[in-house]
Amino acid sequence: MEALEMFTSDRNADVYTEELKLNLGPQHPSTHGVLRVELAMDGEIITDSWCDIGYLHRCAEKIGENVTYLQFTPYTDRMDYLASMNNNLAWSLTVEKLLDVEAPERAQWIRALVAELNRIASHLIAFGTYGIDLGANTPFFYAFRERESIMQLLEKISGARMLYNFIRPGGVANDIDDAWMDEVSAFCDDFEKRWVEYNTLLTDNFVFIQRTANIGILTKELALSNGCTGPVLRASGVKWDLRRDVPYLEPYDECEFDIPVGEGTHGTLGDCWDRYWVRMREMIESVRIIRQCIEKIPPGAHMEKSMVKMYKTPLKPPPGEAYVRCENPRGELGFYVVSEGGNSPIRCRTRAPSFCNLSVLDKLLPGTMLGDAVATIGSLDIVLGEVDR
Amino acid sequence: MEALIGLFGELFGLEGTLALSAAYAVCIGSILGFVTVYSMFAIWMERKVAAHIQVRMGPMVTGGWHGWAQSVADAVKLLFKEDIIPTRANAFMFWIAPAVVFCGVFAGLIVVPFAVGVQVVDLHLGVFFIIAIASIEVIGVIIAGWASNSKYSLFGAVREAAQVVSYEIPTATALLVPILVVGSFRLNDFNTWQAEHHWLIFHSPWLAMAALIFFISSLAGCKRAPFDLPEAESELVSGFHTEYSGMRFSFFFLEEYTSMFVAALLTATLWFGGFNLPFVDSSAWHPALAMPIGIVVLLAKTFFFIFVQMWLRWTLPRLRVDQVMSMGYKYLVPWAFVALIATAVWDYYGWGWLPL
Amino acid sequence: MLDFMFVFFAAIALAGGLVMAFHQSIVHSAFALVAVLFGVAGLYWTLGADLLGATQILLYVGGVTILLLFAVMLSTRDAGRLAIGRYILMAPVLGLLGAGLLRVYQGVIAISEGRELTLLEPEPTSDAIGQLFVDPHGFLLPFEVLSVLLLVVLVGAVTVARQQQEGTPDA
Amino acid sequence: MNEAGLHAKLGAAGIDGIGELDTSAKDPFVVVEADALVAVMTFLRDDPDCAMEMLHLVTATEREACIELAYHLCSYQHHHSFVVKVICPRPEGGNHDTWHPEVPSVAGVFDAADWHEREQWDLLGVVFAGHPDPRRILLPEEWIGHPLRKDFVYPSFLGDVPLELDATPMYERGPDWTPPSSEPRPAGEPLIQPPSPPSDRPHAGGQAPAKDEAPADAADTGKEG
Repeated sequence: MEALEMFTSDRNADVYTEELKLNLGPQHPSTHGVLRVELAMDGEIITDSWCDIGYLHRCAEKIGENVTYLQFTPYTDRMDYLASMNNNLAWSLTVEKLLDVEAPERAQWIRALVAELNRIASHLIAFGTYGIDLGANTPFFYAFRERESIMQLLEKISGARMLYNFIRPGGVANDIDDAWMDEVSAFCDDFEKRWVEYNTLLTDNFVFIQRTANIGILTKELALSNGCTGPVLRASGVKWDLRRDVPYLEPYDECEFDIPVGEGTHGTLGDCWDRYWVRMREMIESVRIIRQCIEKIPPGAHMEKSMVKMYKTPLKPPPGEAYVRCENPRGELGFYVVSEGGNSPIRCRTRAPSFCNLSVLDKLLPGTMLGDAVATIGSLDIVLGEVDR
Repeated sequence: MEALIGLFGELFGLEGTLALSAAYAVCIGSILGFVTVYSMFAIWMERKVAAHIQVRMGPMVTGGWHGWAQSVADAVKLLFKEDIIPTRANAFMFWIAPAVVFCGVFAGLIVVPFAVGVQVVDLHLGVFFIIAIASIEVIGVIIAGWASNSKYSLFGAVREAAQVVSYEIPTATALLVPILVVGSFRLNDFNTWQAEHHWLIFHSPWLAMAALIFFISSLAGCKRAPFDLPEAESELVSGFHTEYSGMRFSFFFLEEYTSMFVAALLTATLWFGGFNLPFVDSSAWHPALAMPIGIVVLLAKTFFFIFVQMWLRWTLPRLRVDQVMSMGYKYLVPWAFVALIATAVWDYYGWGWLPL
Repeated sequence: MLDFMFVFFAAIALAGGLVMAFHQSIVHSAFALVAVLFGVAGLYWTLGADLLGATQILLYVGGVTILLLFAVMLSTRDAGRLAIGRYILMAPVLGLLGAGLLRVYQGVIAISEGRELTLLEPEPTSDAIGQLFVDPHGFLLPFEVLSVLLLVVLVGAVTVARQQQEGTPDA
Repeated sequence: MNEAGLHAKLGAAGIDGIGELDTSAKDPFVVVEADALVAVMTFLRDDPDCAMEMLHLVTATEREACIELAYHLCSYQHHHSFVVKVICPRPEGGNHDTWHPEVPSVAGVFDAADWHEREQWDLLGVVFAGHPDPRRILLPEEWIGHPLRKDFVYPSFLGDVPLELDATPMYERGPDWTPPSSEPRPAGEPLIQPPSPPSDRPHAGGQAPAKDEAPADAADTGKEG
């Protein structure tokens, strides 16, 4: 904000630069979808900004009140379409909590495995598109190469490339076999080498650091007050990860992994570079979890028997409500479901991580430049399908 | 040029003004043809370079061998596309801007010596002329941005104006360094000097520095990444040519690739020996042999630098607008002046550097 | 050839000058100024003063007018319109100036009476000009003074823009 | 600290209007009076033993007798979470168009509440008194009605454009298809017509529709479905 006062021209002066209202989006290459940000510009400097969302509103919560619990699972795929597995997982856990059932042990390990795979895929997109936002087009293609392998792996077990509908209330749709797990470990070996390549290409690039360090600084207080979660919160120095602090799956309790937090490597804690770097290191932590999952996965059923029976008629959870949150790639996804005993819930509320992370944008932008706005939006890593639902 | 006039005189009996006009027409036509063909090739090359840097293949289908006809197909498409003029745009200005932009760079090519005798005008002001005439391009970009009546275009135009005007200073100062050594503006003198002595890049460390400064600031002048602020597509959609379509849009493309060519060619001519081969003295060769070899050598050097420009573009992120400015004013300008003064001192005392 | 070039560039300069003087929009006027300067540079070229012509383009077309456009485009509301009425008061002064200029032209015409236009081979003038610049008894001081020009242009552009804003009621 | 401890702590804070802890629910919650909400939130945030740094979610749920607001809070320091609820009872005949339950906004306590409350106003028509920016967030400003209400009827026309629910599918439109006739919108009328007069429509309580008109469809989409 100091920069704002220093550089913007005095409105009462004789000669000043005209204030320019710039519509960034909804059709703009770097708003990651159909976000619209109205910017008041003084030359290149943003003096004020207003976020406008809702262009992708698909009434998911209303749909949730009109379909059965099981039928809503595919709709969760379409919220954060880059991390469908994690969305399925959160929804399944919510329904299981309503029904008071728990998935079998093997299903939990499979869930953790595919969720972590999908987390890597999602972070790869974040990494690639962030490069594009800053004008480096090449990392995007490298990221997509690795994401393609993940999509092929997940396609083998679920039959779908992006919207899986694989994790369901009571377990997972299909069991996995050893051959598939061998492929996953081969991918992990490959990915760790590629990860080093990404860092030489983008992370340690001087221009990249210049563009991202000390830009869009999100303080710890602001992040907490605005309900930011996930990498955005951790980059501000809060060591909080539901997987470690409130383990919602058994593997997260038993596996060893670190929680990367922002360290302010290039100046300020909570800048764009920190958010980027937290994501990058999370990918490596996910690889660690995947390796341990493959090693420790127990035999057994992949679906709760009682649930299979229940699938024949629509699920009818007893009246009550459940709120479950899961650590998604973009933050904590929560489902708050209220049942009154019918076939479908009477309220199906989604706490979308991108929605909360985006709400901080209006506070980060004033005082930065137009190029920084793009860098900041990119570093929050939003998915508009989730923001608007 | 003189050769052409003589040729017309012999073949068609043209004399005086008529022969001069005819010769000019032929020269301009051939340069225009060269620019078009070169741009198509450069665009294809850019795609291939980008693709191979990005672990993919690029165009592979059109035309058969590695999609060589992709640019031709694109050009045909652009020709037949509707030429849209936005309703609220200033139609005349919108219409004239691509032409102004293209003229500036295009005019610079008439003083370029491609080989011994292959040159339209052997102007004694050669280098200065190229720099001067290229600055017209900025006016065209500003007109384009202003006439489009779009805020993104205006942003692009203002960025272009600020950037190119600022980077003209280090560009021109860096160019003065070899000019100081050779003592001439004439591009041909650089070729002969380097044929007689050595390549100027090896003359002294200051000349190498000047070459680096010139290359960096010429990137900014051509609006190439990492200085492609005026058309930064992730910030300004397409910058000053956001509202353009069809043939007019392609003029901006031609301009960009032609100015890349001019910048690379200046680097090759001023510092890297022009059309001279390394270690080979070609001055005694017969013109019929020296000319094609000279053209090939110069184009090879030029395309190497064009390749470097593309390489940088597909590797580096884009700088921010204030960083571009501070880079120009805080680093390039002072160091260009240092190189200039140091070269003057260096040459005054007649020091050598590499054993040449 | 020379006649053709002379007429061509003179026409550009004249047309640009007329547009510049009479167009309502100040941005158009600025663009027309570019045409004037370019036409004059062309005239220099046809008359053999190539360094002058190139400098004219580099400095005036590439530098000064861009600075001017910059200031005008950025700081005027809707790239505004000139209130011609305000300048009527200055008419006597302008008239006197015009008369003085006409007298100068008359003198120029008298000098060139009877001379014939010939195509001059561009002579390398850069050496001589360079010598004059660094010679302490030459033009070193005027040269340095002239370098304040860009600053003057910027101040002038800001002044024009400021008058515009005072002219608009809600500024 | 568990929920019981938090509730005890809250009870000792001396704020009026704090109800009992409902431990039968899966996530135990406490119901507070609307007037006490801001004080409760501030206390939960500032008390070092509670230290609820984050407001996770604001949810409005329309039930038969009330609209119920749930505030999900959690603490990173202490790894505990808590649910605070506010009940807005439905007045006699309260329904879609006439009833906008009002609760104080907590956007001054947690910035996160800003967008969540705007969304609840947008979709469920809950008024948050003192909200700094009480606009719709997802739907267009000129939208009429709050779509997550059980008795919401989807408008069939947006101006002159038939909306998809009633429109003929594209593949069934022949060459001489004309849009269904609609009255031209009188000047000054809002863009989107309100569903039907409020008195004609039942609320979501499952009572029999007062008249056999269009709202029957909408009522079906409620919790019976």
